[in-house]
Amino acid sequence: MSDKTRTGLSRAQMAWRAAQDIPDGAYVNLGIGIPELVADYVPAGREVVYHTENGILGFGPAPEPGQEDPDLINAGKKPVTLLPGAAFFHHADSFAMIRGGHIDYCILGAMQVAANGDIANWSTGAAGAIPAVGGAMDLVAGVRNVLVITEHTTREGEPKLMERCSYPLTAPGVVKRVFTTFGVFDVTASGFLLQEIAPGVPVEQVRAATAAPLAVADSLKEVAAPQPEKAAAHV
Amino acid sequence: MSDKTRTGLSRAQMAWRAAQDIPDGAYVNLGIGIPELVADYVPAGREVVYHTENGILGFGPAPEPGQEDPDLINAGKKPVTLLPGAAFFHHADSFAMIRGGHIDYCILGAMQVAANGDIANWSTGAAGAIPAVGGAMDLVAGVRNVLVITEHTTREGEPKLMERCSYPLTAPGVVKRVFTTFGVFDVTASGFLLQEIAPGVPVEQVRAATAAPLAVADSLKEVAAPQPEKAAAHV
Amino acid sequence: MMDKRVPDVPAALADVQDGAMVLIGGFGESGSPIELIHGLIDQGARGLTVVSNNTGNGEVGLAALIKAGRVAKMVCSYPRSSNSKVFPELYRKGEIELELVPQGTLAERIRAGGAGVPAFYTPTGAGTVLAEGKETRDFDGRTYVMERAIRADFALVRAELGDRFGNLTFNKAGRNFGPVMCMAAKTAIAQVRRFVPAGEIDPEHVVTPGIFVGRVVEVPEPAQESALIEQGVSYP
Amino acid sequence: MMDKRVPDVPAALADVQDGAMVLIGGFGESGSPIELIHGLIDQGARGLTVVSNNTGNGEVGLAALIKAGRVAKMVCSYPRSSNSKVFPELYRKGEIELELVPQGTLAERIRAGGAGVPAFYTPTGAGTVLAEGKETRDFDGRTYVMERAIRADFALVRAELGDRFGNLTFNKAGRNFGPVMCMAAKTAIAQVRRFVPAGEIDPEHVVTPGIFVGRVVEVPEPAQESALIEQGVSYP
Repeated sequence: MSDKTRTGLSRAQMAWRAAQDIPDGAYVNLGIGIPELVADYVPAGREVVYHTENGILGFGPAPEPGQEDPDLINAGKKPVTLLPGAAFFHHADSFAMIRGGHIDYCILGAMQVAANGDIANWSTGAAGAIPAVGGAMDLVAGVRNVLVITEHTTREGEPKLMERCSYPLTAPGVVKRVFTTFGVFDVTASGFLLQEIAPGVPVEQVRAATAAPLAVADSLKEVAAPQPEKAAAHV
Repeated sequence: MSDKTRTGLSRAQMAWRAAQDIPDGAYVNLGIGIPELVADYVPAGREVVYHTENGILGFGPAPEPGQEDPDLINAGKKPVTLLPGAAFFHHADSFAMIRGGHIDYCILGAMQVAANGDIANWSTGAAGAIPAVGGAMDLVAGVRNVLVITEHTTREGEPKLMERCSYPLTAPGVVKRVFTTFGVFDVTASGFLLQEIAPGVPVEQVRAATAAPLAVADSLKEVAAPQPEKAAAHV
Repeated sequence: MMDKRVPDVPAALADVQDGAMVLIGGFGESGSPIELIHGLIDQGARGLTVVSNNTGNGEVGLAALIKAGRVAKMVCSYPRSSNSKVFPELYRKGEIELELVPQGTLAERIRAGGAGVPAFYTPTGAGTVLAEGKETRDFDGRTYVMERAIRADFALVRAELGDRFGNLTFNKAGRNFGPVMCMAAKTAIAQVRRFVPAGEIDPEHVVTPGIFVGRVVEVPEPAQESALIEQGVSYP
Repeated sequence: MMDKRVPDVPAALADVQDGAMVLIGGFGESGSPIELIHGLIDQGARGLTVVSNNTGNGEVGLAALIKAGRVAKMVCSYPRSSNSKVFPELYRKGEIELELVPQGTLAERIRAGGAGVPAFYTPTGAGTVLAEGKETRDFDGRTYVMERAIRADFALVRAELGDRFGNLTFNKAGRNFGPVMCMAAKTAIAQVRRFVPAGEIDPEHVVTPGIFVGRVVEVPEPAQESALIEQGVSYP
């Protein structure tokens, strides 16, 4: 997979592109994995307040080694710091923020996203697996703008953008936009619409890796992400 | 009404008697009027924490003149003070304490109490009256032990202990005990049971002033309240 | 930069539209955002639905808003008090609508609105006239009333300290409906006694996190309703 | 005199009966009342239903309670983690029951239990397998799931300061489920880092008012789950 025209965007580039969609003054909840990188790429001059469902608003980056506090962690159970203006609150209040529509954006990973906006990101439904949902269902049901960042296909090459999800849903009809290795996909009333494409990736390659009809925007443009090497350097 | 055998207990004596029923360590909400006097008569050695639905636990008596704070008031909108260990909280939390069964006793006034425990204390249902309920319905629906203190009859001599309430209910079937001018009445499965009687008041006089069948406890005794003059001196 | 501070009361209220649903904090005068209410009178919006525990006293604050004919409907638990004349008069004339709600149900409906809960069950009011026309349902042998959430366009509350993120603390029992009303409004507006720099309120002591607050305006010496009434003030 | 302080962990837990429903605070190790959980292992109650966000790590704390065979059923949102072996093993063997609840629904069900609300509606989980067998209902064109309140016999939580009235503060995000769990239990038991005299916690800063707390026990230097695991501890 060393051929850049085949691999598309790096994880950092996907995070960079998603970060451009976050407006100044937004309240944002970032999922575990690639979404966590988004915080590194929010454009200068925009102030974003991060929410973590275990009960903090206004947390900042990881602390210096040795400064970790087991009671100052994010939902991924990683140590964080506090920014001025932070607040602590209990779980019922924290999920009131989520369920009540007070969080502007959540950016999550996904196993599958469907052309109707359905998302599956908590269970493969496999027998013998220990089911675990955490706050995933609350986030996608409650947050105003649900955005997904994901590799375009699984490690095995299976499509993750589907006509309909085959895995158990996290919620029906909630995803607005998906950022993948291959570009930016809006979820519209008539299905996926490719808005931006990764440099050097042909549309036909995207189509082949997508298990749903794919419309292409008249205004299709290339994702203007910085070079992977450069973007990666920020992480 | 100067004849003591006809008037029965004073307001202070009723409050004193009700106060004897409050155990050490109880959380108590006192209604406006005679119930407010109960706090003056809780026996020495018992510590009671008072709740007011506008958002304080652990308040104390009225402040010295000049020390009033408009934001430190009880549900009757009278100034109070704080005792060590007090706490403030918002209205949803305050009524969670009430509705959730965390308050041990509420002692309220009433317009009418029925033999089945129904209480009417918020509205006469009269045309043209401005209906107003406040926290009355929450208190009687949520508090574990609902006790009533009231004159045995209205100023016009109408009974307040009824077979069934004629006024709109505050809640059905919630009152456990009533303290009146004439004595202490338990609400039992078979109706009112006179447990204690005001000194010098004949049972027949109580019956005549009660619009419901009245059983008399085998163990009927006189209310052991201090003399009205003495009790009143505490107020 | 996130900065929810606005320079003055008119700026805080500029976009309140006719017919808006407005939550107004306070339990009697305690915690009542009197400068914001007077600002709303000056601003001129009409046909409001106001949710507030009471209906105001004398001819200042909420009573003055009602007197000015701006309120089409009141949702409250206790619409009369020792010194309320304005609401009773209009109500008797049939010129203002009233939805009477038990106080705890009112607080819980507002909190539910803020928490994304469209409806819940409560024992309060079951078996009374206030449950008439409402769905009831038995759980574990007891009857409960289904109550719907309240969401509003604006909330006006009085707080103590506020920072640019909208984090708030309150003063004593003046807290009352403030925190839940901030949760349930599209735009919650808090008058605070003092602006403080971000971080001055200990994160452990924030009562209302800024996410629930849209605008903060400083009113360093808020008037007390009872003092205005004593002075014979009639607003405007 | 009201005094909810108890001398030690065994005294705090003496009356936990077999088959009890126990809420256990914490989000992972953050806010986990590890000394109370170990005390519960020592105490010996069996057949417990435990409500907790996770199922513990390694072989200490909640994982140790499960390993000791004391838990018949777990109610939680995320029963696996990077270092959880005990629960998955028992679950696969069919030796422990699991009720999986979305995290926000779990918190809200517990709060509802504490607030006297027997049931409420939430959008979370609608249209998913977690709503199967549950009532759903449309409000204003959206589908919601009816969820029932959770009430318990005991709650075990970790707090920071506590006084004789049971007033509590918490440490940072260790607050998580503590306040709502205290509300929903007949007897809430808090291990606190420090007892303070009544009045030392500012009434404005009390997070959990004492009315929700039954017992307070001082554990000045609580262990951290991750540190115990690093040391290879397996409790008991």
